[in-house]
Amino acid sequence: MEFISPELDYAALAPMIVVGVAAIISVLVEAFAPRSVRRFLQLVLVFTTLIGALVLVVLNSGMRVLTGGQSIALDGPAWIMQGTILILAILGGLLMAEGGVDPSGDAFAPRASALPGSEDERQFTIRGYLQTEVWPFLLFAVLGMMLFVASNDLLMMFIALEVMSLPLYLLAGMARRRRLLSQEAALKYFLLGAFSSAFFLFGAALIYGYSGSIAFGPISFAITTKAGENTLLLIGIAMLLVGLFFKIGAVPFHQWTPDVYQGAPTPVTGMMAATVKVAAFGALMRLLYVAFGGVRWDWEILLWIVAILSMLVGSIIAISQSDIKRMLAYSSIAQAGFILVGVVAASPQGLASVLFYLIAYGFTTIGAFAVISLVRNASGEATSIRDWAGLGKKSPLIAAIFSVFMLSLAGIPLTGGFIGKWGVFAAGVAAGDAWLVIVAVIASVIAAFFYVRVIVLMYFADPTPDTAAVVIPSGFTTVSLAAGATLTIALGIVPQPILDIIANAGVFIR
Amino acid sequence: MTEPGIFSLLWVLIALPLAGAAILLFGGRRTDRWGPYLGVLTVCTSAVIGVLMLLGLMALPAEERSITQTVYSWIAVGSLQVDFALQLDQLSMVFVLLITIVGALIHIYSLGYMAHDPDRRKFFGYLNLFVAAMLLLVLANNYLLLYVGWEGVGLASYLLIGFWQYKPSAAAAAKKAFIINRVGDVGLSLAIMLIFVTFGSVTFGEVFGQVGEASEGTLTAIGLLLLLAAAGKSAQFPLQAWLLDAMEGPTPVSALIHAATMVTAGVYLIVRSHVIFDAAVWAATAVVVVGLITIFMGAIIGSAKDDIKKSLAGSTMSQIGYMVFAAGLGPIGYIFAIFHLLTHGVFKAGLFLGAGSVMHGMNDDVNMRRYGTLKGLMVITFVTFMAGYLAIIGIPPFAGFWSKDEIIHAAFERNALIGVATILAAGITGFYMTRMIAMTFFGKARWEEGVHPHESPKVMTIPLIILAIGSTLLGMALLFWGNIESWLEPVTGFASEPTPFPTWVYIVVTLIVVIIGAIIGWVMYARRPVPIEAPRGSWLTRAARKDLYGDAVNDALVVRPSFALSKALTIFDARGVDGFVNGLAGSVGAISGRLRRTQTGFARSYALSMVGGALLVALALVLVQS
Amino acid sequence: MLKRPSITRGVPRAVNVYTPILVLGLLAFGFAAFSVILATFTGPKRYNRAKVDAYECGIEATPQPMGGGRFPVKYYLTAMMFIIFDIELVFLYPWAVAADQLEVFGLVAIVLFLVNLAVPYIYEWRRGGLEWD
Amino acid sequence: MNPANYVVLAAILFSLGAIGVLVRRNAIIVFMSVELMLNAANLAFVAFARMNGNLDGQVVAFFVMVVAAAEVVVGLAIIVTIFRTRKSASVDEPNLLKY
Repeated sequence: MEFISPELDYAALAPMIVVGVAAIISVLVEAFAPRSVRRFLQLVLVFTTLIGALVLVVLNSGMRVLTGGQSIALDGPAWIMQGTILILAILGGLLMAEGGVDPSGDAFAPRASALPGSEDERQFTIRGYLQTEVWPFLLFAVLGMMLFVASNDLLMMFIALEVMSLPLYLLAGMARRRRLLSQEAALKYFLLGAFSSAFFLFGAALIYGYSGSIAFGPISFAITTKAGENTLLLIGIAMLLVGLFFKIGAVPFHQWTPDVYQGAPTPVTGMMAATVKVAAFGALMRLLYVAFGGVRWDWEILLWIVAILSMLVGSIIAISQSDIKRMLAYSSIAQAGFILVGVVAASPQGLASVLFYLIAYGFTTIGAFAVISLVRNASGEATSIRDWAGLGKKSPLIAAIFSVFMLSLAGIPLTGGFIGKWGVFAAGVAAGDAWLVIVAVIASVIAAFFYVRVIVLMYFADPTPDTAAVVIPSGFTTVSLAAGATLTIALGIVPQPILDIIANAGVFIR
Repeated sequence: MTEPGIFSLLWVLIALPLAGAAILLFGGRRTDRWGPYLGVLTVCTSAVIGVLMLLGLMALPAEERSITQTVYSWIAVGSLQVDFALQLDQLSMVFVLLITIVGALIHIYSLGYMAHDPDRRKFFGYLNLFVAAMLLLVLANNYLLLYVGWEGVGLASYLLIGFWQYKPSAAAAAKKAFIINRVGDVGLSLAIMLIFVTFGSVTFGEVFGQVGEASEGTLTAIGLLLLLAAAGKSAQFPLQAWLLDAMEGPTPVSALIHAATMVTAGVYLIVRSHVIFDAAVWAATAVVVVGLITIFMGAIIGSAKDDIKKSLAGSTMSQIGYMVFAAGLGPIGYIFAIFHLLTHGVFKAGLFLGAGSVMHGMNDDVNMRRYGTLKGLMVITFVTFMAGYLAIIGIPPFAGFWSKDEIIHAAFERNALIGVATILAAGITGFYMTRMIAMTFFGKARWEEGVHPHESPKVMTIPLIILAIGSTLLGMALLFWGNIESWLEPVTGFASEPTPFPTWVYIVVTLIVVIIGAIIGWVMYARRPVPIEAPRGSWLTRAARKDLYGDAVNDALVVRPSFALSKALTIFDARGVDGFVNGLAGSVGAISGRLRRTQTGFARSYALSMVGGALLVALALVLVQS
Repeated sequence: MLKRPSITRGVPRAVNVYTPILVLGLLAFGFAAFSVILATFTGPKRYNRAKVDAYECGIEATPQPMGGGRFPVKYYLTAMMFIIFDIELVFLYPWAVAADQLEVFGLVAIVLFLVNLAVPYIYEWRRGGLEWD
Repeated sequence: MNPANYVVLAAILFSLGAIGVLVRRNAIIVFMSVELMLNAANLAFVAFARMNGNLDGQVVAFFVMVVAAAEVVVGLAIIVTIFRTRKSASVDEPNLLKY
């Protein structure tokens, strides 16, 4: 048996290589740099890296290559999603870098290892320690996501999944305030996440058993050529989908979402909510279209069910939420359902509309969480919706911006969300899923209730004594908030440039 | 199809008020001083451009009177190709004129009416926003863009209804309007989806071009959904509940949005989609029924309310009922629906502004039982109000006579029974409008002490005068000089059917009925003294005072069952929205309250549901395998 | 190169050999749900610390100083390091097997791998993870 | 013997792992069960590699081992933190986030 060393297209891999190397360097920074300069060095390193990688992605965006022995596919959609992930990661990173909002430092615990409320923690807080390990985590997570959307075989996809998830598990547990909630979120996220990836892996094993290969190309070939018996294949697909549905937070694999969103530090929640959705949907679509396009009729009905469940359960439960972060979590479940409508379409138009939806959703979400991180009271962030009453009078600008995000999520015209919704719905209709679309429209109306309820509360209710106050942030949050708001509106009024870029990207290569 | 000369300014028509709104709303305090005047200026300019375009359009031969201007390609993803394109044809033209001219007058009037309000800058910003959105609605050349305007006018109207937020009733009314309208909007979005499914396009031209290929079932469904949308915006049965509460807003708003323009958007939608309704008989019939029911509901409510604005609101419902009804009659009615819409827009705006002027003089008291014998003290208001009065009850030669008479005639062309019904409704109109002027301008003074009625300033009375002139002449002008029938025919088509009697018979009969109604009203409210405390009145009166139990019915049907559960929705929001809104939201909220308990917080139970889901997924795949 | 045996040898086409897996999954789920539910209804609710210990032998795996003082994480650190540095080296075997065939590429790859492996080690060392006390 | 049996064994191990996650209360045991599931997948990979007569499966197995190790480290870190905070490793005790 002889081995051939894989050929690697270094130019195409450059963005990921950059991020990976930077991640390792930032670990070394943690090791060698004295505490005083760590934060500064890390910030410089992280943002130069992300921007550099983004530039490389843009330069590469013409390439359509399969590299690493077919295990990595860098095609139009991959570039778009990598670019989106990088931009969203930059905005999310800005939120994580915000140090001016919490009187005692940034959003993360001074020492994640110190016992909450213990003497140690008090000391660390007083000395103003910062947990700068969050930056290597961010970089590794981003690397995982970039790999996730580009991975073209099951092994690569599994590795990417883990590289993406492990840092996020840890980040979720590092909140400076409400440590108990934060740690609980981390534990739940980790246990359930590991559980789901076990399913993914076993599914991969079954697929390998069926097709004799882990690469998508051969798998789809096997599906088209092999006659008869394919139970093994279907069970395998099912278990792979469990892993991915978990990541996109689709019903019935959604239950971690509210708890983690609420418990994790708000900047992390924002970053995670935006980027992981992009990455997971990218992987899901590549898997379904490239590897399992041959059995489309089998998984389509399944996606129907999951999409409908997600839309309805998400929108309905969100109505009775009293914590804004939980509400947005359920909203993200519902949004996952809406996006699935576009995925079911399984057409180039569907792919394009999903990509647009993901972009619009990402910016809106980051912006929304940026606002949440600013609305505070004595005990930290005022996440109870009650405390937002009359915010429109106390700080009209922030309230207005938040309203824009809510309207976009609700799909009201002239926001990115509206175009996105119409895109996926139209794709679904074009693919002949009219009934699914009708359910989606109804669900989106239910959803409008709770989005608008926040607006109504902010504007048509009078401030109460315990109405939260808006903290004036430093440049970091301001930039990412402004970017989020501007893009949300711009995508609603002049979406065409983005739509053109997506259209030129074409479809997944095989 | 090109856009020669003046028509290249089509987008400016919308851009001007939009820019005004932007400057006023984001400009902050520094625009307080000159802001309102800017608001007035933008709308007046739009009005001028509108008039120029009318001249330009008249210069063109009839078949070329449809100009499309593609501003830019808005959405183009796969089979969904939508341009941000404006279309000016005879139908849009008349709406543009109505919106800009009436809008301009009401802006001017507001300068006086809102003179003392601290937030007048914001008020004018909202008004400009509304005008922009409404223009977009009527100028859009596809359903999706129309939907944008549709939501826009909605938004503006909620903001303006709730403008005086410190009044809980205002905030509640705004919420109620919003949520009831959402129901209508579902109808519209579903309709657009269905249209897109059926025709693969949402552009008016392309859709209407291929209506023939669609099955009647589909068209009926689309028609009914469009009707639902129209009912929501135009306060037609069964979604009428919000309009009366909407009177919480400042009076100029009631005049502009809730009488002249926005509430007629439903009529526009139906007439614009007439090709669909022509092909779907049942949908058209439904339109007629809804219109007829609303005509009477509105009239009866209008007869019982003592609040002058709510009484006018009732009459608005009733008059829009006439338009919807006419639109349902098909080609014999479309033109007259629009005709009545125009005249009504003018004289009802006049009446509302007149009412506002009266309130202005009476320290914002709205209770007609506290008015009386104002005719001597507010001469201009009185005279202009009389013009509107004669117009709405349809006395020749005033505007309302021509348009309403045409609708009644059209009704007889279709079916004598509904014809008689419309005549009766006209009689009731005569009754409640007479009651209104009798209680307001005649009889004895029943004022609160300390009230010193006085005429309003010029800036308010001049618009009244202009509108009064309109209420007097517009009907004849449109009919004889502007011959609206041949003007609109290319867009809406026109047909006429023979009726058993010559036209003059209907006219005379209608007049007799109206005058009888008016006399009854006069005898009851001008001759006899009007008690300050409202008498118990007949069961009908009592019912009508409660908006004919519009809310109560919803309450009994939906709210009560899910009342306890609807708490779940209104946890933090004590001022829940009344009517079926609570019911609707409540029942969803109920399910929500149950569902959220599934989120137990135990990681292991989450895992269990994941395994369950996994097996579900596996089974689904294996069992349905093809 | 062993020849590929047919998966479905000697099994009639009618029954599918992988249905057992699915059935087994169903059984597992059923059993889990059943036992959890049964336990909630019937089982005696006498929880004590021992019950929830890692090893239900009554002896605490990790002694707890009262009042949440410092806590000996060393064991865990050591354990984790062992796991990482022990298991990562598994990659050396396949490389060793094929080293001669994947000439330079293989060498570079494995060196890079070892460098990557060294990084966390350095981190651990600099942050005092290696000092026993 | 027929390698298909190994697949069945893998399935059994996987199911056992799943049951473990569902019924055990101690975070560390739950976590061990997850690892069991991963290793079941490994076994399946190797068995299939044998059936398919190519090496992919075995390669995957190597990677999975390593990933599992990384997961162990992260997981232990989280569990230890929780354990120190709450003086208990029960997965049912952290139950503040719900509904």
